[in-house]
Amino acid sequence: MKILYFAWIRQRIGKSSDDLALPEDVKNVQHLIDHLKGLSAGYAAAFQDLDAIKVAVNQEQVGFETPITAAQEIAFFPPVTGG
Amino acid sequence: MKILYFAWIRQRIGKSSDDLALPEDVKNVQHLIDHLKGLSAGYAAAFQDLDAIKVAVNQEQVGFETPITAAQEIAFFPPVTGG
Amino acid sequence: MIRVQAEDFDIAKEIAKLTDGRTDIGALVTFTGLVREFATKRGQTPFNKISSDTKINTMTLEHYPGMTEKALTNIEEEANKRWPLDASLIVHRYGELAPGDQIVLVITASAHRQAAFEAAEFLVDWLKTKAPFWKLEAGEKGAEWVEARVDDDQAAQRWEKT
Amino acid sequence: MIRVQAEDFDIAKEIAKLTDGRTDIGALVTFTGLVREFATKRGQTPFNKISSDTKINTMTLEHYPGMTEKALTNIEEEANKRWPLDASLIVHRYGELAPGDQIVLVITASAHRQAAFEAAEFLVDWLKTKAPFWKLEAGEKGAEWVEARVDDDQAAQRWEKT
Repeated sequence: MKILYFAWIRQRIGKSSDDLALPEDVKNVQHLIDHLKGLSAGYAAAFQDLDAIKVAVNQEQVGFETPITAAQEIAFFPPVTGG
Repeated sequence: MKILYFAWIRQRIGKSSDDLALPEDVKNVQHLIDHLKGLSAGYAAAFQDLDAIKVAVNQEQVGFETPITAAQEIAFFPPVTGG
Repeated sequence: MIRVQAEDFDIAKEIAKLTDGRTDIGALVTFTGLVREFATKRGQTPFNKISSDTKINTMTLEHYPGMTEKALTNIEEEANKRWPLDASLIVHRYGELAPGDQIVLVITASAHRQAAFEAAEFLVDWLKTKAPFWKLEAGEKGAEWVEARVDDDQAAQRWEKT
Repeated sequence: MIRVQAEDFDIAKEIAKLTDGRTDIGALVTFTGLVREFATKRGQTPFNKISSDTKINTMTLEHYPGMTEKALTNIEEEANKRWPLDASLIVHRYGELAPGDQIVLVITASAHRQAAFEAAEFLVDWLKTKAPFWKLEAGEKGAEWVEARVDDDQAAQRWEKT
């Protein structure tokens, strides 16, 4: 599974993407976050405040309950500040 | 008294300005309009529909009751359509 | 700043003049009014030579020199009283124009976008109802003055202070 | 039309491309967002290195290639569904910018000014809350990500259909 990180989430994790083989019980975004938090202190810090985190599955913003079993690309990022 | 005409008011009267010596009893804009309407058929046609006429005294839009005894310049025009 | 002129204007040059060397502007809004190919909608009277399906060849803008500059200056001052603008500009043309030609340019610049957008809309609404310009449209069937629009009056009225 | 690019843009050229040979456009509105010299206001936390009186040296825009283009395309399509636009354009830059630099350009063109103004405001409000860009401001005391603004969310929400 391709996972992308942006802005301070990328900085806290220390890289801009992962290509992970996920356990079978990781079925939605919330499960994925729980899984990632266990990988290292950097991931745990990145996902500490979930109110400040948005997610896109296949480049569409969605909620944390969204299934990811058929996803090609998942991205985590802070609320956007462009314009 | 310098009097200016614009747009179709100018066209109906047939000139863009007058310099008139006014009778003493012409004390406000309404009196002036009544006076002008008596000058010719062109003036009468120009001032036929007073709802469609605006007036500026010394380049400030005002109402028909405005005194003109101290005016330098009076202008009659239709509602504006610039922009 | 306001200008009344027969000549065309160049938006990029006007923006450059207003913003040159400034680093406090966060938002810049421009409005350009253009001559449309088809005539402005008029009231339903049998005397009208021109209707909104009439193609026009020229649009001639008459104005009241002296009063025009005063009116535009007053409108710009009012906008600067109401919104925290870093810069503003009104350029209005007069004389004979053709379809596609630029008529009027309004630019507003502010630290924040809401002020810039609101002030630009205000300037356009007020100059359409308070600046002494009159449009004469000429098509195949002859020339006719554009009528003032009720919705322009309504647009201007929303800015009147109660 | 939408574009995401590192390069600067030229408003006059973009307008010329959009309006070339068109005579149906009566109103054209542009919005330009610029990098301001002083940092964007942040929440009142003791951890913030940068506050709104901090002069910034650079503003770096990170984005999500692929999703950015999709998001901007969706936003532009939505504007064209809601308003009768003759033309529209969004250009958004990414990479390292300096105070005074242009960040984003929105252009809308319509027969009438209300549609052009409303659509431009809509496009700016939505791209500020829906397009995946993140601003990093760097000043003397270090670099810090800009926080999303509650009033940007509120501005975007006024366009949500009920």
